[in-house]
Formats: sequence, structure tokens, C-alpha cells
Amino acid sequence: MHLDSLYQEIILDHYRHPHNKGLREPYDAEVHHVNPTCGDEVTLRVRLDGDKVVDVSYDSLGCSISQASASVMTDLVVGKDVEEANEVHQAFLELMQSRGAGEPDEEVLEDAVAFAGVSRYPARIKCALLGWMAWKDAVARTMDNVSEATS
Amino acid sequence: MHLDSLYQEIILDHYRHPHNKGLREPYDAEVHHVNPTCGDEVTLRVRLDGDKVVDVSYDSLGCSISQASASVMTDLVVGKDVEEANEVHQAFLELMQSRGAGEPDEEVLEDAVAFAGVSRYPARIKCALLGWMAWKDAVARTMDNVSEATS
Amino acid sequence: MTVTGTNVGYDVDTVRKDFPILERTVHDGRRLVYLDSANTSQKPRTVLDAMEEFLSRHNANIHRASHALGEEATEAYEAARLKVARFVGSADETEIVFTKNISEAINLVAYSVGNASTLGTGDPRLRVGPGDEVVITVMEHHSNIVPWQLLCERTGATLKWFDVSEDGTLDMSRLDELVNERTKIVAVAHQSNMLGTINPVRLIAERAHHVGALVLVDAAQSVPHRGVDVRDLGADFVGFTGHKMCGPTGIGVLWARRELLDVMPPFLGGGEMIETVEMERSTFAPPPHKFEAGTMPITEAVGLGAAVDYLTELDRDAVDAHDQDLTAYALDQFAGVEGLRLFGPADAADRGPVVSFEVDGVHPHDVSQVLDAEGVAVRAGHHCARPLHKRFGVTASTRASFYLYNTRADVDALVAGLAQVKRYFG
Amino acid sequence: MTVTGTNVGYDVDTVRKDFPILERTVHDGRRLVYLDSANTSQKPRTVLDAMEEFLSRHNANIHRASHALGEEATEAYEAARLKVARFVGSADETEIVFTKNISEAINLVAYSVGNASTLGTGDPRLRVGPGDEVVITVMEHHSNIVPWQLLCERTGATLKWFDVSEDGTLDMSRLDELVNERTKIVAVAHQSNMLGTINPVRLIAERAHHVGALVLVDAAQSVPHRGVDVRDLGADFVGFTGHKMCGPTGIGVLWARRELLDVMPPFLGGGEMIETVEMERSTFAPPPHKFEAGTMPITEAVGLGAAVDYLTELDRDAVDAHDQDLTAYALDQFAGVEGLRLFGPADAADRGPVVSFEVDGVHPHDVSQVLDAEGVAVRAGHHCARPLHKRFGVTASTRASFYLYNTRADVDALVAGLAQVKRYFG
Ligand SMILES: Cc1ncc(COP(=O)(O)O)c(C=O)c1O
Ligand SMILES: Cc1ncc(COP(=O)(O)O)c(C=O)c1O
Repeated sequence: MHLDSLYQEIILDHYRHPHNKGLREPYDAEVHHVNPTCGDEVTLRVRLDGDKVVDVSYDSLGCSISQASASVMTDLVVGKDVEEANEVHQAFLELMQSRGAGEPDEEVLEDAVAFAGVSRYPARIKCALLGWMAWKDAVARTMDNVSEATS
Repeated sequence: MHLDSLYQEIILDHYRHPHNKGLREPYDAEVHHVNPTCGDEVTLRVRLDGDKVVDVSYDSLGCSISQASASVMTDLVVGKDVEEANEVHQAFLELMQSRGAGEPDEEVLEDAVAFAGVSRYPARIKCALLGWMAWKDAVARTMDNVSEATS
Repeated sequence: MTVTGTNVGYDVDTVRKDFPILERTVHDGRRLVYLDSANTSQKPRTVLDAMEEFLSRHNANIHRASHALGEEATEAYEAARLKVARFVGSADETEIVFTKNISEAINLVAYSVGNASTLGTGDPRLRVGPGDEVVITVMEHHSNIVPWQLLCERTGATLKWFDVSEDGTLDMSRLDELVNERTKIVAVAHQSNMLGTINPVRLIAERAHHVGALVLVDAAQSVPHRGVDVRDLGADFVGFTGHKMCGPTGIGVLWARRELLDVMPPFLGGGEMIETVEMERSTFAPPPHKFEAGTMPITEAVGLGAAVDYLTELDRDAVDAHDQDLTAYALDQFAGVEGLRLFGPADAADRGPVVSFEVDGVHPHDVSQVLDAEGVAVRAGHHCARPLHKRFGVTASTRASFYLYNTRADVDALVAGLAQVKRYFG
Repeated sequence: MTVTGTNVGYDVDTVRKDFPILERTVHDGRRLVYLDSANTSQKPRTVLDAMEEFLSRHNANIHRASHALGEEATEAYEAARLKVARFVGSADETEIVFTKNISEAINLVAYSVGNASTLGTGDPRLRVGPGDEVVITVMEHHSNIVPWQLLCERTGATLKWFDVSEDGTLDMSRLDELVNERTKIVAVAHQSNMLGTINPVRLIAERAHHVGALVLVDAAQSVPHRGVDVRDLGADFVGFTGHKMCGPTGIGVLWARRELLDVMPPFLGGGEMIETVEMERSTFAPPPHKFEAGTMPITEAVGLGAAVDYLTELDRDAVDAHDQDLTAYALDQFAGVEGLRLFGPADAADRGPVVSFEVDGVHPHDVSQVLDAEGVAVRAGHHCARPLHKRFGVTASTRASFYLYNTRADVDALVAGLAQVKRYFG
């Protein structure tokens, strides 16, 4: 049944047992993002140390895809340099735009390869990206704050 | 050729030799009407004596149908009581709405029976009515003026 | 009228044959169970044919062209206006203004009022400013919220709203307080697109008129189903939208009392809405043309006319009875689904044919995804009624909606799909 | 490109077969000679088929529905946006806002600017008030006049305009005076719908940008015919309309630089244009959705996409050459018609394929009526360009316009019809 190509076991696992969920201190920036279609929400905090992503925590309301994606995302970016993390984000974006034809690099995307099937469901791509968008925004704000503070 | 059902000889005659054209003094009310689609215009003056239509004069820019109709209209209303004239107007309106199926009463409409064919050309009905609309408006204003003056 | 199963006054199997799309399958051969008509309805063959016939035989611009096609096109367009007027009980077709959807219809009123307010001249009923109030409800579709928020922002008027009770009905207890001498406009849905609740529009209109306020009714969800008579509603403005009533996209309707259309300033400026244009200033055509700027959705109006014919022929009472029957049947079946929370009135008699619900522990997106895989098309999200969802403590719900081509078998497919949902996410 | 007769780059006889309506006759079997495409164009079979296919196979609401049909419909609608973007040279399809026609597109800009002005916050380029000037031309269609008059009325800004020279070209001599530091917006037609004149938009835009004003180009008459590249035009906003370019009614386009769409306040409020709605206030979606309130003309967008495909496949240069050839031929033939006064540039190279004229002593309504009886469909009136007609001392004119399916035989029929007109009214 093709539903399984969307709801891979990895996704359902992350959905049932999300990683890094719950807002934590300390943090450099907090953002709140909404999916206008369904009202799904995520509040996300980022903590950097120089270029290094030290912590990402979040609270969210949403479907299995958006919940699982946020969980996988935190696993992928915490501990990386911002630049590296952005590369992973870019790879994930490309996967989402691949209309089911993407061949995700498991080295880069790890658990996120499970989202390959989502790219065939345009309505769900936004769900998978909600956490990532919040992450990107939060990092941008952190950088802004830093550059303001040092300029 | 069915054009002839629209452009009856009577219409072309009135078009080429319009009656009562040219603005005259004295008058009780003057109105200016425009056909928004084609920009055709008529300026029309009415002079009443009590309930009697003493004079109607006009100046106009427009097609054969609107010119001829104004000319025929003046013939029909001058000399009548306002109420009688309104009945003629009503009969003409009904003819215009008849979609070619009207059987105009020549006793009432005289030369205006020639416009029966116009009712089959919706785009031209407005042309045929331009002068009549101005007439109706001018009479209404005259009556208003009178009732204001006497109240 | 005899009621036997879903076959109420007409044979639904015959009706289904009128809708070409119902023959198609989705996801590798599954029967399409279309339960999203409150979002947009499907179109009968007669509507498709009317549009095709117009486009391939009579297409021309209207009111402007003095040639055969132009006359045919104008006649077809104006005939559609007449049909729509009769359909909602208006004796004067110049009370029907065509728009692109009901959202535009509501914005038309809000902007016209805004323009009257900015210009500060004309009819005092149309002028709002600081101290004045516009009243809506928590139950509204965003299209009947945002235009009024924007109007209030532009004019300094204050937005107020009716709350909704736990049972999904409007909280009418504060009617006299909410609708008072400061109120200039009351805008309310005839039927909620989430809860299905049918609102006591007449009662609200009476109070509003008592205090001199104007009333707009959003009838997007009611006109497709039940016989709506604009005079009976007691409103000043009634809007509805073509694509939810078997008609095409791109066409909506504003009905308004002619006396109001006469004094309202124009909204969109452009060709065809004018009387005369000088560079210095323009004067405007009488209604409805004053509000129909530019080339209108002509083919779409013709399509809507055909939709109105279709609904009339089917008999609106029969459609209403059919929809009611399905709603009652669905509510009945839902009672047997564990963990299902229904929003809105529990009794089918108090609501239209939309049922929104929550499945315990499963997000609506996931519910609808599993249903879709079974061929069952429902809507998941806030259905453009976010404040109402918030009122019930959720960000989203799953909504099934029924129309004249649905059957009890469709409801059964939905219920079976919900079992599948629970297996998947249980 | 080889030019032989009217067969320029494509075979017009083959092309005519694509347009079902051209097979019909009018007035008891006369061949339809459709010379009113500047009013609205006819539609090729592929456009009709795309709409029919969408309605009978994929119809659903977009962006909202999480089911198979909803995804197909969303994809079809967004694919149309992409096609339109590429068609006019935009690399970013979020710069394409769908409207119901170009009139709405122009009103959208005027109202968004008006809203920015009323709120008094946000980007200063969008705020106009007393002392500020909006510049248009005497050559504009009413749809590019009235919205600016209404804006000026609401905000206290002043409307100015370019005059037109006797030869039908824009009087550019006062450019620097008209477009000055007080100017906030310049709105100008790319091609006049009465005279055919093609305006030096780029030059005007350069001056406007030099003084910090924004530029809107009304490309309703140019996009159907010649390749229009929005970046080449140098404008900030470009509008055009589906029904004049082989597409359906009910759909228009506003292209705008993304950076401007980002800072413009919304126009119509409603579903789908929001980010989040609270009763107290709402925030809005990013462009283009911010400007697409309510259910959009979905089928119509799909139809427009098919029209764009059709024009692209035919090759726009070929269409342009074909139209030019017919215009030149018509001007040639007109030279032989006694008592015919042509409005606008005498050289086909300086104009688009519309020719407006006067027949000495015969009113345009009567001209067009006689032509219609011969099967020749032209437009009579002021063509929604009353100030321009006044400029040339007439209240109305007769207009013939040519498009990709017209032939030299059509022009011959027109000229023969004019002889008939003179016999009738001579
Ligand atoms: C130059 C020009 N601008 C604007 C318009 C208005 O287009 P629409 O009626 O599709 O809004 C037209 C055509 O009517 C036109 O020719
Ligand atoms: C109650 C209600 N009002 C307004 C609308 C908006 O309709 P449209 O999107 O056609 O403008 C809808 C449907 O979307 C609705 O259900």
C-alpha cells in the first residue's frame, strides 16, 4: 500500500518519540512559525556557540510529518557548524522538490531520507518543511543579533 | 435583406430630416443624457403649459436610430397632455422590449411603429430610447420645479 | 415528499451520471468518494456543456459589441443574471452584481463603505469611523473576517463579534449589547462552513435594523443546499459563490437591495462601470453595472446560469432533503466511531451537510491522508475558520461535506476509512 | 522568417481550424468575419479542451485540499502561473498575481497604494497624498483612468496626464515637466486600444525611476500580439488580461517586482491570503498569495496556461509578423476608401493590429450595423477610451482589430462592407 511510502517506519517512530522536543534554556533566538493552510505551529529556539549549533529545542502542534521532520532536523543540525547544517537543509529542500524522483544521500540526510516519499505529496511538503523554516529563521536572527552586538 | 427591417424608410427620413432639432427658448427644464456605451449625447428642453406639452427641442449627436427616434418622439409628445404623452412613451418602451414580436398600435405610436425592428437588436434599443429617457427626465424636473414653486 | 434511503425526491444514481468526474478513480483504481463539496462542488455535464457551447459558438465581449456574437453573448450573460435573481427570490435582477467569488463580494461592500467614509459624503448609513462598530461572529470564514478588519483599520471603526456556545450555536445572549446604536454593519454567515450551524439571521437582522445597522449575510454554504430567499432572510446584502453550487470558478454573486446599490460609491473602477469619463472626473452607470468593472467572467456567468437551472430542475427541496438525510446518517454512524469528537450541533436538523470532527490522537492531516489513500476526499485544516477552531481548542479538524451526488455508500466508505486511520496510527 | 501574403511563419488556414467558432455563420449563412479581437479574442480548441479536461477530471479547490484531486488541481493552477511568468520573461513566478481581469489588476495596485497611504506606515514609495501626483495619459482605457481618479479622490493626490499629438502618438515634449519630484506613480498603456499606437514605455519608465516614481504598464493590448518581456519594459507593474490572448474570461494577471509585492499592503481580504487570523488582527501570506483572496478562477488559470502554450507553440514573432502584415494590408486598402478618416499612426510599423476610423457622415453604430449584416464583426463606440475620442473631436469610432486567425480575405470583406455602408447611408 503506497501510504507506507509516505509514512515510513522511521517517520512514525520520530512522530511517536520525538527527539529534542520541549523548549530549553539558554537560547539566542526564538521563533514562531505557522503553516497557514492547516494552522500547524512550531516554536523553536536555537543556541549557537560561535558557528557551532549547540542546541535546538522546540514545541509544536502538528501532523506526523511535521512533528517527525522537526525531530529529525534537530538530530541533524545539533553539533554541526551552521554552514554544514545549511548544506543539510539544502539537501533536504532538494529532496522535497524532487517529486518522488530524488535519490537522497544517506550520508548527509541520515534519518531524513525517510521523507523521500513526502515529495510526492505536494500538500505535505509544507508540513515537512515547517521545522526547517523555523530553524533557518532562528539562525538568521541569531546571526543578526550577533552582528549587531559586535558592530 | 434584413437590414431593411431595422432601417425602415421612415427612420432614414427622420434621420436625414429631423423634426424639432435645435434648442429653443423658452423652456422649463433642460437635461443632458449620454449613452455610456457609445458616447452618444442629447441635450433636450421641455416647455409645459400646465399639463400640456407646448414645446420640446433638442440637440444631439448620435446614430441614425437615436436621431430618428428623438425626432419622432417630439412629433408624438408636443401638443399632448403629459399623461397622454407618458402613455405613448410606455407603449414605445413595450415595443422596444418585445424582441421583434410586438404589434405596435399605429394609432398610438404613429411614425414610431417603424422602430418595431429595433427591438430585435438589443444593442440598438438604448439608441432608440436615448431621446425618450431625456424627455422623461426633463418632464420630471419640470414638474418638480412647478411643485416647489407652488408649495 | 417520500423519503426512502438517500433517494429523496430524485434518484441519486441517475444524478451521479450527470457528473463526469465521479466516473474517475484515484490511487490505482479506487472509487472516488468526494466528500469535499463545501470546499468546492463538482460540476454537472450541463454546466460544462453550457460553457463549451458559449465559448465555441457565441463568445464575444458584452454590452460593447454591436454585432451578432456580441448580442448573443450579452443576452446569455444577462439571462444568467436573471436566473440567479429568480433563484434567490429577487424580483429585480439589477440587484444581482457578479463578482469573481463571494470573497470579492464581501470586499466590494467593505470597500464601498470605506470609500463612502473617506469621501465623507453621501448616505450616512454607509459611513463608518471612530466610535462606530462593525459586528461579526467567531464562526465566520476568513473571507467574512479579514475584509472587516481591513475596513476598521482604514476607518478607525471598532470590530466586535458574537461568540459561539459549546454546542456550536451562536451565543445570542449578548445580541442587544453587541448590536447597539454604535453598530453600522453586522456581517454573519448563514451557515458555518466548519460546524454546519445554521444561524438565526432573521433575528439578528431585525435587531440590526432596529438600531439602523446594515446586515450582510454570507450565504456561501447555504445557497447551494437549501432554498434561500433574500427577502425572507431580511438582509441588506447577501453573498454567495458559484463554484460551491455546481457552477464554475471565477464567478460569485452579491445581492443587495437596489436602493443601497444606488447610493453606494463604486468599488473597482474601469470599463463598463462608467456613465461618462473625462480626464478630470467620471460619473458612473446605474447598478448593477456600476460594480462590474472591466470584462466580466462572461463564460463563468453562463456556467452559473446553467448550474442554477440544474439545481432548480432537480428541485431544491429534494436536494435539501437528500443532504439532510446523509447528514443524519453520517451523525448516526459517527456515534459508533470510538475517539471521534464531533464539532457543531448534534442534531442534523440544526445544521447543513458538513461534519467536522477530530479523531483522538491523530492529526487531521494524517486522518485525511489515510482517507485519501482509500479514495475518500475530505478536507483537513482550519477550513479558513481559524478563530472558530481556536474557540474549540484545536488548530485543525477533518471535515466531510455532502452534496446532491453523494450516497450512503460514500458515508460508509468514510467510516470504514476512519477504522483504517486508527489501525495506521493506533 | 519568410513572408508570403498573410502566411507569415505559420499557415493561417491551419490555425483557423483550431478555432471552432470560426466555422459558424451569422445572419442566415454568412461567413463570420471576426474583427473584434481587441475587444475579446476567440479561443482555440486546446484552451476549451484544457478547461473541460480540468473540470471533468481534476476539479477541486487548491492549496487547501489534502486529497488526490486537490493536489492535481493545485499543480495545474501553479503550473499555469509558471507558464505565464515564463511567457512574459519573469524568472520568479511569485511575481505573477492572478486577478479576474486587468481592470482588477490595476485596481489592486491603486487600492494597495491607497491602503498604504491611509495607514501611513510602510514603504514611502507606496504612499500618496496631497501634493503628490499620479500621471496617466489621454490615451488610456477607462480601466487605467478611473482607478487613479478614485485613488486621487481618496487620498488628495493630483491626477496629471500626457496629451496625444495629432498623429496619434504620445506628446512626449512635456515628459520632464509632467514626471517630476512630486510624481509617485506613472500609469501608461503599452499599446492604445483605439489608435494602435505603441508607446515609448521604457523612456517614460527611465524618467519615472529617475524621480523615484513607480511605473505601471497596461499591456492588455500588447501581450496578445508581440513578445513582451517585463524586464525589458523597465516597469514596476505590468497588467494584462486572459480573454484578449486566446484565454478564457475571468482571469487576468498582475506582474510586479517581487520586492514591491513584499511591501505592498493587501487589497482583497479573505481565505488563502492570510498567514494567521485572530479576531483582533491578521497577518498575511507571502506573495503572490497575499493578493489572491478566496477561491481563485482555477479553471480559468488552467485555460490561460493552455492559451500561453498555444501562443508559444505558434511562435510569437510569427504572430506578430502576421498581425503586422494584416495591419499594413488594411491601411493600404483603407487608402482607397473615400471619406474614411483613420485615427492613429499611418504606418503599420508604429502600431498594433487595431484600426479605428470614421466614415464621413455615417455614425459608427450605423457603420457597424451594416457590416454586421454582412457578417463582419467590428466594434463601434468609444471603446472605453472616451477622452481619447474627445481628443480627436469625435464621440465614437468604428474599430477593426486583427489577430492570428484573420486573413487578407477578412480585410477584403471589411472593405467591401464599407462600400455597402456608403450605398446604404450615401
Ligand atoms: C488597453 C486596455 N486596457 C485595459 C482593458 C481592460 O481589460 P479588461 O476588461 O479585461 O479588464 C482593455 C480592454 O478592454 C484594454 O484594451
Ligand atoms: C462560509 C463561507 N464564506 C466564504 C467563503 C469563501 O468563498 P470563495 O472562496 O468562493 O470566495 C467560503 C468558502 O470558501 C465559505 O464557506
